[in-house]
Amino acid sequence: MRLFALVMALSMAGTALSSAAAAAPGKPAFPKALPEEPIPAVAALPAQWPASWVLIHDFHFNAILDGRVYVVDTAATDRPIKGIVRAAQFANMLVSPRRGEVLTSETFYSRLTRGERTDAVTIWDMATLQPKGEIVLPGGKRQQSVTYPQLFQFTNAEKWALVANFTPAQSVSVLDLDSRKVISEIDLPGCAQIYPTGARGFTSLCADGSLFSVKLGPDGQAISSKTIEKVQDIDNQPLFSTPAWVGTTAWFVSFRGQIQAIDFSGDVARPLPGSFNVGTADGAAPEWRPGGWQVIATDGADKLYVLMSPNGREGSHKDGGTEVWVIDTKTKARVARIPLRSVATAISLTKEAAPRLIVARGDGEVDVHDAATGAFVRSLGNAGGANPILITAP
Amino acid sequence: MRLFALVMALSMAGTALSSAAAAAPGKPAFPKALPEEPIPAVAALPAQWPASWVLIHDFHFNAILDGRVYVVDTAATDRPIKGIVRAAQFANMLVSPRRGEVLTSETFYSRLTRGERTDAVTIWDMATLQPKGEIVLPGGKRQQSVTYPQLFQFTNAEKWALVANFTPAQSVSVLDLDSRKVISEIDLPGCAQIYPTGARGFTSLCADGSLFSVKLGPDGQAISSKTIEKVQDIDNQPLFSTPAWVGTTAWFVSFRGQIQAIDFSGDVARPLPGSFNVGTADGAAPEWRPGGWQVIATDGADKLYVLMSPNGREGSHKDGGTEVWVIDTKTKARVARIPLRSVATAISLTKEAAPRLIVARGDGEVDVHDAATGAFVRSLGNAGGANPILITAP
Amino acid sequence: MANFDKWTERLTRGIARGTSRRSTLAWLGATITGAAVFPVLPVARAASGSPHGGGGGHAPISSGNPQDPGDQASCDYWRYCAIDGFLCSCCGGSVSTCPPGTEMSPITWIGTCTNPADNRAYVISYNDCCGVSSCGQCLCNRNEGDRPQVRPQSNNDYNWCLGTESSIYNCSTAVIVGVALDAPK
Amino acid sequence: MANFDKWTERLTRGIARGTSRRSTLAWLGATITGAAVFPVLPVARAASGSPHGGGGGHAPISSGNPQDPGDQASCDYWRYCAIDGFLCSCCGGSVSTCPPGTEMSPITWIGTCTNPADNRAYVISYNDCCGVSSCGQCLCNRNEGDRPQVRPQSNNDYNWCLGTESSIYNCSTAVIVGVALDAPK
Repeated sequence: MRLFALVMALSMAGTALSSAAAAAPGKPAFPKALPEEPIPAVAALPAQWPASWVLIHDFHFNAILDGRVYVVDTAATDRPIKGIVRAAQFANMLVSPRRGEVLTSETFYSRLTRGERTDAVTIWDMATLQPKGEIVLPGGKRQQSVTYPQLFQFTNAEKWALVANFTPAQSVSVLDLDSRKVISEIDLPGCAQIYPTGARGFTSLCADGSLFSVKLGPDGQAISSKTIEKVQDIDNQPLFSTPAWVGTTAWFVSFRGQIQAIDFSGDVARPLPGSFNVGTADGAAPEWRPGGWQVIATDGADKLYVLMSPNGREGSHKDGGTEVWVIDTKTKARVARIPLRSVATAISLTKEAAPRLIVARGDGEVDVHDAATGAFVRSLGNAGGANPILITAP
Repeated sequence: MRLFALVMALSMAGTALSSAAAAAPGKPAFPKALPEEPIPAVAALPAQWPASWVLIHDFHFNAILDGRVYVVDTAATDRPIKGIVRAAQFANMLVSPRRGEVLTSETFYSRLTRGERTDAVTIWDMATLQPKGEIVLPGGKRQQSVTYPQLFQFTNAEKWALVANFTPAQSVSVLDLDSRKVISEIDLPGCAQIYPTGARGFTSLCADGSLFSVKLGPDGQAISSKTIEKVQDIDNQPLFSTPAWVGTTAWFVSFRGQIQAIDFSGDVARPLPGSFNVGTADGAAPEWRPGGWQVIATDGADKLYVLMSPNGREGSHKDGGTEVWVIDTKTKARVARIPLRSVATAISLTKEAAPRLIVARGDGEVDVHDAATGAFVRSLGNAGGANPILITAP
Repeated sequence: MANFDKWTERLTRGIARGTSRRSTLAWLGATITGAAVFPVLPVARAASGSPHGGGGGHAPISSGNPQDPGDQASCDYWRYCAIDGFLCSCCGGSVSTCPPGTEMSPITWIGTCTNPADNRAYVISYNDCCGVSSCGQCLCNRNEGDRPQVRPQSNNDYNWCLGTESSIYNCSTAVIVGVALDAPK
Repeated sequence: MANFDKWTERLTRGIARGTSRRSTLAWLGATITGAAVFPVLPVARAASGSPHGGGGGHAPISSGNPQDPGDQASCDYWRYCAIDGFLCSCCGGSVSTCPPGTEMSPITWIGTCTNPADNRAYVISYNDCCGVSSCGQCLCNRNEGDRPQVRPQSNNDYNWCLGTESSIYNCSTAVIVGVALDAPK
């Protein structure tokens, strides 16, 4: 009865088909009609993404609980967006070509904005963007922040993931990604951010300007730790928390443009000597300073790229920048200034043979520049969503 | 230990307070500092909202799962937004000053976009906008559409609510709001939309152009029903599904401007004789037709307000309008044309003694006009969110 | 309640083929002018930042086939005559495939659009892609042949993420499922 | 894990009052110029449609008190010197109260802002309002005195919807909780 009624309703709307091969009064130029297309049909991605692809995190201010990560081909002249991965409620994202997985660390409520809270890491297949599984994080303590990369990191050769917690008590959860379990939790009072350190461990930045390195045992518990004093002056020369990574060396820049490298290859973090400044230039009021959310990038070799604001002063560190300065870490000299098309929030370089500089602008547009010459190559439109704030080159 | 560490961390940041009463080197004009303000502090609304208040539904295209309803004071010269009520995932909203409640009919997933589905009606207190309770709707069949008012309606003197289902099988669930239970479900093959009818019942529009009226018994089951044939010509002269209500009489307008009143006061819907057209005017190409999402409103007496597009043709019915035409239902004549400031999607009138015409524009801005003169009074900015598509005057 | 969800998987083509109400088709045909520039819902215009919706800095997407002309990232593309939503062409899919990570709805609404190259009227199925939140790119709304919700398969206001694991809407495709019997002149 | 959530309810005032690191305060004071027009994060500018964020057609909101001057719907208002988020003044609340339907977070970050009328440096607590999704109105981001996340209560990047029933963020207030000991010149 119900079935019949619906068929009736549909038929009343009167859509009629002939075979696609039937003669139609078309132009002679096209004797055959366009073929029927299959339903359902869902696109897939290559298991190994090309080096021109990046992940752009859309914080989505107007619906923070519905953040996303856009998979973007920066070489595309059309269709730059390859897919979208959910990144709900101040999420963090990790990608592992080795595992063939994208991981998101998220928070959910049973009634969208209220009800029961569930924190979970979801594991997405890089080829299908379908979920393969999840690891529920108990206790409702996952740190929620405007997204920083160093709140969710791998260690132990990408077999484990580390999740920052903040209630505001600070700790780090250790997740075994293969068994899909939380295996331990390391208390981290007074420290924040996670920098993978050594074969199995991490380092955090602490409130007094020190570093704190933790070595983990095979069960995920801390087996040793060490404080490295006076690495940064948080009052006057704080480091942006997000560095540019060259292997296990992280290149940090401070609010006032001081470059500091830290070697995380051993069990204990080791600040490298030879800190230097990105320098100055005319045309600023009062001065040039790094500004934005993701302000430093690298070509994987000797060049650093720093997003610079001409309105540098106290409080300008998130204002975004209008130029990218290219610094040679060998000579500690600025080798180029790249003018951007608009104020930008985040920069990154692709890992292509000839890297591209990817620029997420404050107005949401994403621009591609040639990293070697600085020349503008193309715009990707709003391929990073409403509020692109972080760019990850897998 | 943990406690100590956090206190230490906080103290290192160095925020110091004196009493607000302490002497400070302020200007002599202000010998005392501004007083401390209480924490926590949450605003409340009047239990009975002023007649200038409306509810504006933000469909939120860029995050449909995070739709909202804005409570808006259209008389406010500042602070037009009074609060926000969640309206998740193609939600519908009902308001009852008599009950002191706003009701939302929504859908949730346990992992935001995936996982277990829960459909539920949430009951919100009009004075606090806090949830008072919910009624879970089993079966995952709640109709999800771009929001129409007639998918969620009261009957039985606001003791019951009716929820449209679509899987695409069509039915109506009957909810007892006081016992917070689903008490029955009425199959409705081939029909859509819900118009409260008589003391306890409803009418729907059916695919062949007929109406179908259902009378409900005290247990929520159908005790009688009746088909009213040939009320509308859906091919050529379909009615917009959302009418303007004057008591139990609903004034519908068709895609081509034909006005049709239907009396829903008895157990069976009764189309009223005297259908007429809103008329024509110059300056259109090819012609003036109603256009938008909520295109007809009333002053509660003899005047209808119809949102008109100058680009009227097949397919223009959702394009929005640039003028509001005022029609006197007694004389069946157009008595005024109100030019709008921008293309609009939805119109409604407040229930004030001197009603205001509220206009939700395509660019998201909300304008207030004097309903009697048509004069622009004020803009409320984006007080209806990103995509205001429905305005409800409680 | 009868279990419709499984049954609906067979609807899209099955029902469409099994019916032949030529009068409606003729009416549809008469109102379609595939080569024209169509206005879109104001919200689509505003959201896209383009007077016709769908723009927003998107480079044109061509089929490469002269018999299937136009920009598949534009609301004006001929197949989109009754579309309502985000174009999958801009979201990681194409005009006829869903983006990775989504599931294509097996049931949907149907439009009849004229291909300006071969002048044939094609039946277009606007299958939604589901399980990922609003794509946010290339929002379009065109309503040639759209009718109120009493005619479900002629109405683009329904969330057609039905019969899918999740009803969360991501974007809409425009799939050729056949040529209309009574091709409009 | 120790149960911090209850304890944190006492933090906002308690900790702030119990400490007296004047050097930091002095540094804060030196950098505050309450009367200037502050730039905001580009996303705030873009989202608000105004060069300084927070505009978007919002009529000015005045306290009516000459000792508390400025537009509370504008990012430039003196109390907002370290705010990050939607202004509750535009969302159904006020500069110091949360909108109906939300819950005010008991713990938050602290800024020190100079009132241009009385030239005092006030300690401002930016309590978030929680349990309702992003308000979407008057997005502002100012960072005078903002420090990295290693200093939690000087960092506005955290979601401070902590210790509340829901951690969903709606908007931010700017509540006067005292006058700084070392008022800047």
